[in-house]
Amino acid sequence: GNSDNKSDGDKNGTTSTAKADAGLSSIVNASTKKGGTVTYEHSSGPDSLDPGNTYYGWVQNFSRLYGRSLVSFNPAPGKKGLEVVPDLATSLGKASADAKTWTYTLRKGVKFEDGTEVTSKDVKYAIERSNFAPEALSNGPTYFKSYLDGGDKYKGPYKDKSKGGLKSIETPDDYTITFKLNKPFADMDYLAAFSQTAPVPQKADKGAEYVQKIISSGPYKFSAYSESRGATLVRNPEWDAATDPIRKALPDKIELKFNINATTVDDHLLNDTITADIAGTGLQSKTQPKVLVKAAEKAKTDNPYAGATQYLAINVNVAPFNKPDCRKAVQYAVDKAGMVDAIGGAVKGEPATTLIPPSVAGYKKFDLYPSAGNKGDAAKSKEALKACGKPDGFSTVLTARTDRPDEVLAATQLQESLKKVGINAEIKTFPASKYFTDFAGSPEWVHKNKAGLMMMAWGADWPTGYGFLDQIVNGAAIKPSGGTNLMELNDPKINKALTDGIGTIDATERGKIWGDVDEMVAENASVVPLFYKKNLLYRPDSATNVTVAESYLGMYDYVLMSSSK
Amino acid sequence: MSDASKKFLSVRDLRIHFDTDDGLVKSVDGVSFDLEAGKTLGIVGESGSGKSVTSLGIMGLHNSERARISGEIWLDGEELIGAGTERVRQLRGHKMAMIFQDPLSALHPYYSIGAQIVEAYRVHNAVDKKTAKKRAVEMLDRVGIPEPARRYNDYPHQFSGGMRQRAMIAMSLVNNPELLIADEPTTALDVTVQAQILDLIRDLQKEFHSAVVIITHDLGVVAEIADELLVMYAGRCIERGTSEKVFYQPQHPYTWGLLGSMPRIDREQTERLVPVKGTPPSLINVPSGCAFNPRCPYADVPKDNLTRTERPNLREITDGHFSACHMSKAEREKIWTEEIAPKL
Amino acid sequence: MDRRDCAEAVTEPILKVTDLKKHFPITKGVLKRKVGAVQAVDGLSFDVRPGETLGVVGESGCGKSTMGRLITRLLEPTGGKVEFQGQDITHMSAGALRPLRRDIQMIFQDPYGSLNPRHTIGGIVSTPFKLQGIEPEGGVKKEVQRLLELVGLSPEHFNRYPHEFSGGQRQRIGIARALALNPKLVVADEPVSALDVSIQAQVVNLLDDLQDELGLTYVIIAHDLSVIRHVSDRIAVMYLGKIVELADRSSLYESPKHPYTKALLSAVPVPDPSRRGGKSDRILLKGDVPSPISPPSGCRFHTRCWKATEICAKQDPPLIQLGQGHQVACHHPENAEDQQPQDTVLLVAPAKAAVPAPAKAPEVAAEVAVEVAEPAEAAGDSTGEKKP
Amino acid sequence: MAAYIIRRVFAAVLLLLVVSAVTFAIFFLVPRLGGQTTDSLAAQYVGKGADPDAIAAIKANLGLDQPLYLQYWHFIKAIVVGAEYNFGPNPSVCNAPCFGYSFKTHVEVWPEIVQRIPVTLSLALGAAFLWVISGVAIGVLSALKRGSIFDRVAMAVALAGVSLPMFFTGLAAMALFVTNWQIWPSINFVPFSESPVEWASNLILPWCTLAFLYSALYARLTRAGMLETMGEDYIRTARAKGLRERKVVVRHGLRAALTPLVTIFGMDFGLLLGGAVITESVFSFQGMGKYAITGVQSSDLPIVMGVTLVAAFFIVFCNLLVDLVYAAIDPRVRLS
Amino acid sequence: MTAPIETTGSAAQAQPEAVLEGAGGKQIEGRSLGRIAWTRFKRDKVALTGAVIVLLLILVAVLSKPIQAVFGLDPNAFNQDLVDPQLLAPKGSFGGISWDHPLGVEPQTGRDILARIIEGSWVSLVVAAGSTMLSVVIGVVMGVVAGFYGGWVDSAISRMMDTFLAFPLLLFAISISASLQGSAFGLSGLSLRIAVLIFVIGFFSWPYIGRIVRAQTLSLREREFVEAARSLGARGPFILFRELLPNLIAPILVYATLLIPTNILFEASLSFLGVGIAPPQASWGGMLSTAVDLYEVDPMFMIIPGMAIFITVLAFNLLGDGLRDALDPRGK
Ligand SMILES: Nc1ncnc2c1ncn2[C@@H]1O[C@H](COP(=O)(O)OP(=O)(O)OP(=O)(O)O)[C@@H](O)[C@H]1O
Ligand SMILES: Nc1ncnc2c1ncn2[C@@H]1O[C@H](COP(=O)(O)OP(=O)(O)OP(=O)(O)O)[C@@H](O)[C@H]1O
Ligand SMILES: [Mg+2]
Ligand SMILES: [Mg+2]
Repeated sequence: GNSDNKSDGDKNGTTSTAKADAGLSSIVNASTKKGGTVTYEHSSGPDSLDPGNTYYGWVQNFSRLYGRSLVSFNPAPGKKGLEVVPDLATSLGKASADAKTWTYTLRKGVKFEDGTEVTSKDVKYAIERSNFAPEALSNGPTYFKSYLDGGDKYKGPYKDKSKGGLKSIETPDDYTITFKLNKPFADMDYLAAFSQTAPVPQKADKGAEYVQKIISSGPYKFSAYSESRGATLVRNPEWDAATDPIRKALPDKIELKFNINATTVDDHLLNDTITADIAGTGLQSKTQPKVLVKAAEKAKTDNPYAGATQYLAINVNVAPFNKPDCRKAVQYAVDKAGMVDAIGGAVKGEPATTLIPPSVAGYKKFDLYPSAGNKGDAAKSKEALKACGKPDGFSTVLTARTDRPDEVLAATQLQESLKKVGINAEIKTFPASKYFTDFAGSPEWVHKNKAGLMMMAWGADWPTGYGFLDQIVNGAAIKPSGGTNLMELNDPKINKALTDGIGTIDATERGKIWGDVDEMVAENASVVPLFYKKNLLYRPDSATNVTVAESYLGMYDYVLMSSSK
Repeated sequence: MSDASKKFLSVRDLRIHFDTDDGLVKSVDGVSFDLEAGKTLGIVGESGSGKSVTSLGIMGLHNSERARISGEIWLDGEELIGAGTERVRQLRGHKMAMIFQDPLSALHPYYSIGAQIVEAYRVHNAVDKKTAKKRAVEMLDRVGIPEPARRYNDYPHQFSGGMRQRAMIAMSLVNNPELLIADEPTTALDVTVQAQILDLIRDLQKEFHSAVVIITHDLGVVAEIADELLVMYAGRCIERGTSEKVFYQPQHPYTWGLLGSMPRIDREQTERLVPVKGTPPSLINVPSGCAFNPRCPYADVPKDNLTRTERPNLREITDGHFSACHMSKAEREKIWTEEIAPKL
Repeated sequence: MDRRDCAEAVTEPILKVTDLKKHFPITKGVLKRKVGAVQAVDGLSFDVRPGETLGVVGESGCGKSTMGRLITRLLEPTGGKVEFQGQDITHMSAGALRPLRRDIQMIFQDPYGSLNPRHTIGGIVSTPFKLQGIEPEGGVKKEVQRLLELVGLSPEHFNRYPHEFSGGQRQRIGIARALALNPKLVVADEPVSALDVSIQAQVVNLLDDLQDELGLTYVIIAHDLSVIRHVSDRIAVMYLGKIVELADRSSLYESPKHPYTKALLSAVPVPDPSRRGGKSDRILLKGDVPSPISPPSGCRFHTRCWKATEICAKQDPPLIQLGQGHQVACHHPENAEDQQPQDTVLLVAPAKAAVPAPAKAPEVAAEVAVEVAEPAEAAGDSTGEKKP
Repeated sequence: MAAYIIRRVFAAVLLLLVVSAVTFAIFFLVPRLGGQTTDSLAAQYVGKGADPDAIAAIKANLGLDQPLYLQYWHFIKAIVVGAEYNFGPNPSVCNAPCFGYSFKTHVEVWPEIVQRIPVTLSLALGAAFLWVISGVAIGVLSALKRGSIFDRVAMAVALAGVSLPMFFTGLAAMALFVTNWQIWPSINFVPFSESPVEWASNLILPWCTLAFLYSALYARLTRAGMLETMGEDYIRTARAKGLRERKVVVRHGLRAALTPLVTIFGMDFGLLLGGAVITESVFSFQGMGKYAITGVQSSDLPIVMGVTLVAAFFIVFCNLLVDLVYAAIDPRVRLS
Repeated sequence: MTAPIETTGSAAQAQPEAVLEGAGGKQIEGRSLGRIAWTRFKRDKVALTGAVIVLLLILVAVLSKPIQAVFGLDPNAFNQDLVDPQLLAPKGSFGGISWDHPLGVEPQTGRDILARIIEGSWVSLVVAAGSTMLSVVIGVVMGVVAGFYGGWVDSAISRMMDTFLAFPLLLFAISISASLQGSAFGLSGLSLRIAVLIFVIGFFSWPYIGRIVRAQTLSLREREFVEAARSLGARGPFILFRELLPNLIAPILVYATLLIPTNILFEASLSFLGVGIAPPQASWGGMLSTAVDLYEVDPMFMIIPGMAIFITVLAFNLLGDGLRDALDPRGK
């Protein structure tokens, strides 16, 4: 299939002839018809709909309807969706040679819903509040804070009332904004694509309560909002299509409902009463068979990568995993195919051989510890065990997150595979909310409890190898508490490669580096990639312009999505 | 049984048995007596001898599923055991009424005294509440409750023991019943209050000319109030007659025992009491023959040892004085005058 | 004839009670504010001589049991003094009392409640030895079996449980327990009132025999005046926490001096049908005993007394000796000279007394009258005193 | 009577204070005794990108570094006069009664609870109606026909009823009626004000599920109570008066047998008002119980505390009500 | 004047019939109330059935590990070959019931349900028994102390019970077990979960038994045998342990037996709500909670743990009801 939306014509409401997975590479049910209501449901709710206070992928995706960031992911099918395109800015960022200074120029004539024009100050303010005011807005990522020069000193707009605010963001005029970084950083455009750069007028900001009355800069604005029930978005008359190359804004209205029973959401999807499950994580296990057994239903599914990899982190400082051979024994012992079955089959995931999933820029295919059908190789594993001096196996601890049933299942399955080669892993589960702060992410705890093996899943904050790897394999990510480098992998070679890579402005070259880093990690054998997560998405007949946004963890693109209803 | 139907109250061979897990309890096993209007019958006997069961049987208050009742009860020419439950219900509280031993538990704790009397009145009289209330207050006044109009609204727990029994009496007499059964009406009361209540019952009986059955284990009380006396032992009547006869010429060893057990207030008594030995029999395994024979000091007196094998029938000794004992009249006379009477 | 006539003057009392008081506080609310007191026992003085039986009678709630529990020190007196064999035990600590417990024993009213249903008879009767740490000659079991035999039970019952016994037998078990330690004083609180007449007589005889055999001293509490007459040498009549009369048996029953005693005695039904119908000399007291929370002023009986005069409402008559071995607390005693002859204004007009006067609620029973039946009138026409 | 009411109300308020203190202690003291630091408590309110600054800021903002008694004091004060939190350019206000302020979602807990009360109330009221009617009726009939086939069957079913986990009954009901037979296509709460018919039809299944357990319980209780009262002396008195059996049963027996049930009912109903946690979870009703579960799942302590306290309030309130009702129906209580 | 000897003799001679079934000189053991209760209980077939099931359950729970070892059951072994990877449903009818897997296998993972039920049984029983024990211990101590000492002690304890009863128990249990996750008090993992559940369930349900024991103690305290012991010089502890406690055992036993099923349900509810026993440890409530997502795929998966809970609770209830009837002092 191809990208442009003219290919399938505009047969609204008619049953599509699209096949399964059509949404992965094309826009399904493409339509240009204006009007209709798009209805989304969610089984719980967001962390926040405030673009400056969210870490949720679907909010990032969805917030583009009411907040225009400097640049944005291209609302297009397939690999094109991974591209960053200008949004509020007229072009992608202009970097200085050292990749430490980045400048964006804003479009003229972009207006907030109240009619005032968006200026670079609003963008600057939005970044300041979202990154530097944790006392109020603590949900979002803080990349700006770590990369901007002097970011660690600035106290945020609520505390620091000095004029000019953060020095390292300069707004020489209303349409120019310049970021001064503390180190070379070539992925700046991805940061600028965060919803955090969507402008917020300072006078309308109420801190944490801004979410109650978000000032839209996009094609839709809030007409109703309730934390528990959801939100209604209607057209923002101040939005001018002429200033916006990426949004079509077809529907008249967008309904978002929270706290709907997960099975009910699925029922609604299958009954075609809603347009999409906005969480974008796919159908419930019990709905899955209903859809998969009927060819007609199956044709309405898309099964994209979720942009995340489930892996097993082997702590290199916990004996006997300080010996690479012991780690290799685990590498060979794991039955990845079985594990995928255990968590619900091929639609839930695909055996992984690399850390970087295929949907992320920089993915390089390789397999250093191959086995037939990805079912593990007990013989090689035993060999490795012998090599590391533990021919009879050993005991260790395997941690997982209590409230992630799939992870616990995977851990249980893993425990069984390890048992076959003589490695006894005792499973300990902990609540996700404390997993990194108190347990797996705290080296002290890990060493004390001899937690050699830790279940871990990682999705990139932005879909590049750096965005994926930096937080989990860089030695800098080892922290006394809350660390995400669970292996305690602190290989100078890897660290250097990451630093060098991110300073490389050429994207292709940069991408290649990430693949190499991935391979270096694999050589170290401290990470066992288990499976690439996948979502089983369902597109009801009424959903039009459906395509999977690889950039947003494999959910549908909500900027494009419209409805025939 | 035209004979029985002529009497005001006539009980003929009443048997009330209960089926229990442990066996058949023969609580009442062939009791007969007559009572004329205006007269008082006293029933005495040990605990468990079947006094209450008899009285409840007359009132038709046994659960028909669990009690096996046979015999005849004639009340004013009407047979009750064969009569339908609805008919008996109509008579209950209207023609025959009952007073119970413990007035606190016999009165409903959640309804005021007045309301309970009114209810009793209105079951049998189609009158409006006001009339019924007037009647209730009148009755409360009649039984000697001070300030009846005010106490009308009080609840049982606000009354003292004596008052409660008065209220109970008021309730049972509200329909002018012709038969009043009082099951140990004074056992829970102090002597001084007992005297008041007995006095009251006596007065009311005179006033309404009703027949009264009074059940007690206090011989003093029956002596005081009863015209006729019935002594029960192990569910059977062992002696019956006028009070005078039974007190002055008792004919059954058990009656002797009762009299001998009783310390008397009216006499200085330095001799030992003459108790009945042993304990009352179980009603499931009633001793064969005369039920009293294991405890009877004279069980061996009759030569043929009938007490062990054959159950003595109630025999008329003198006019209207019956006794169920195998001993001959002469033997009894001898023992009574020589051995028992002097010790009393 | 009298078993104790010689003992009287010689020995000093085994138990001496002086002005004994027990007030139970009435509390209210969370903070347990004291809002009043039940004056259950309010100033008792008497002694008990060795070998005699003191009977205590009175209406329900007059404080008999409380008195019993005070002299056995199951309760701590509010005031007054209890001396046992010359030793002041009024406020003696539980520890100090323990050895004395051997000498004072109790028999209880409820044969069903006074034996622990979970212990065997042997266990129950041997408890005293266990508690007092005594090892009788020949061992506890032997001794217990001897005791069982003593009270007329078979020693084979040693391993049986109370629920297998009848009321009378249980009472015997209770008595065996009380006798285990060879007590000097036995306090029996209504020992026979829960029993049938025939069984009652067995137990009364048993108590009698044991006293003879073991030389026990009894304080027997009962409300049955007939039983009391049968068992006691001296009798104390209580009314609302006070002793109103204390006298030798014959003296009390033959010539009661307190109006209350008189009324009480006359109220007891006599098992003699010849008296039926005639109300003879019966004195009917009106109403119930007033509440011990707010007892009437002066003489506590004045609210029900037909002889009450003004002084009775004001002044509490002391318990004074009137005649040999006869103490009475009354301003206007019967069968003796009037203590307050000058005070003649009756609180209740005799005319009014004849007709049932509308009385107040018993709780307040203030000026409740007494009804004196006129013997003459009652002779033939028992309804005569009612409406003409 | 007035004094009695005042006394009871006073006691109830006191009880609530104690309950709140204990609740507070359990939420804030126990985890700390269990070895948690204030940092890790605070970390729960910081999103995925928790950095030490953010944690420190949150900790200061929530007052987690203050001594516990002070925190408790602020908590109680907030209920009475409201509270302000510093979350941005201008303070966020939590209006009285402030039963907590969710630091995760930045909403006041109280209005959220108020929104959910109708759901829980609908559920509890209807179920209570059902179970009281059916439980009492079955219990009474069983007691009157003791030993009959009806009695045996009813009691067997009742025993099964109290032995079945409520979530299982609920799930089975869902599986059968909704999924299998499609009698209801789906179960969603519809406010009464929107459509009474829809409201009721959507609630039937949850009502029945909830009422099943309680009916069984109440049938057993009623039967036992009824058997006991029907053996009382005053029943014999009522019969001796010549009352018709039906009147004896209803006016005398039932009246006395049901009175103690009032206390139990008050307790059960109060508990339910605080959130029919399981039923709401099974049927995905956004009631108080589900709200609390949501709070638990997202580690949003203020929500959980708020719901717990409000639930405790309901219990105490219902008990108070029961005490008063009891005083009205049992003269012995009223007058002592 | 009759001699006392004679009285003794005559009284002994007139032994009541009821007592003398074993007469004839031989030493007769008395029938204790417990013995009587047991004879009564034996007659109650329904209760006996309950008792047998309970015993079996306890046996299975205690021996769960050996049973698993002997029969080669592994609650955590995956049998993906038995599960249709697309449908997630077990292959074969009735949830994949077969000789190897008599109760079928779990959908999606193919774990043996029988093994998981057996594995779950000990968790259920340990938590239920532990929490019952905890609440019985606290409840009995508190109840006895309140009832026996009375006064302000009683008021204080009674108020405390009121307070506890005013807690929304389930909410509380949920939030406490949610807030004590990971590790606390030096425990972690399964042992922590079990400890927390025992604590939460047991600690908040003691007032129920406390009230009963208090009321019983209050009424027992008024019984004359206590007075009798005191009049013999018995001290508090003697009265408490020798006189009162033996009489309290029956109601405590009955209540404890009836509390266990409640606690089993409670544990299952908590596991169902996701705050109880955490997977991979098998627990009945946890299995049901997984089944919620899969009951359309495989209804058996919901029915079996549901039935396991139901039968267990029912058996305990039957046993408790039977015990109550048998131990009822008013019993026929
Ligand atoms: N409903 C019943 N079922 C079985 N047995 C019963 C029933 N009612 C009474 N009995 C038995 O019948 C016997 C006689 O009882 P009843 O109440 O008539 O004795 P009583 O003479 O009134 O004794 P008391 O003086 O103690 O009142 C007792 O042994 C009692 O246990
Ligand atoms: N522990 C107590 N607390 C409060 N009041 C008490 C207590 N014990 C007894 N009383 C009260 O003291 C008064 C006397 O009681 P006591 O038991 O001594 O009377 P009694 O003469 O033995 O009566 P009865 O004949 O009914 O046994 C009664 O009013 C009673 O209510
Ligand atoms: Mg009787
Ligand atoms: Mg007494």
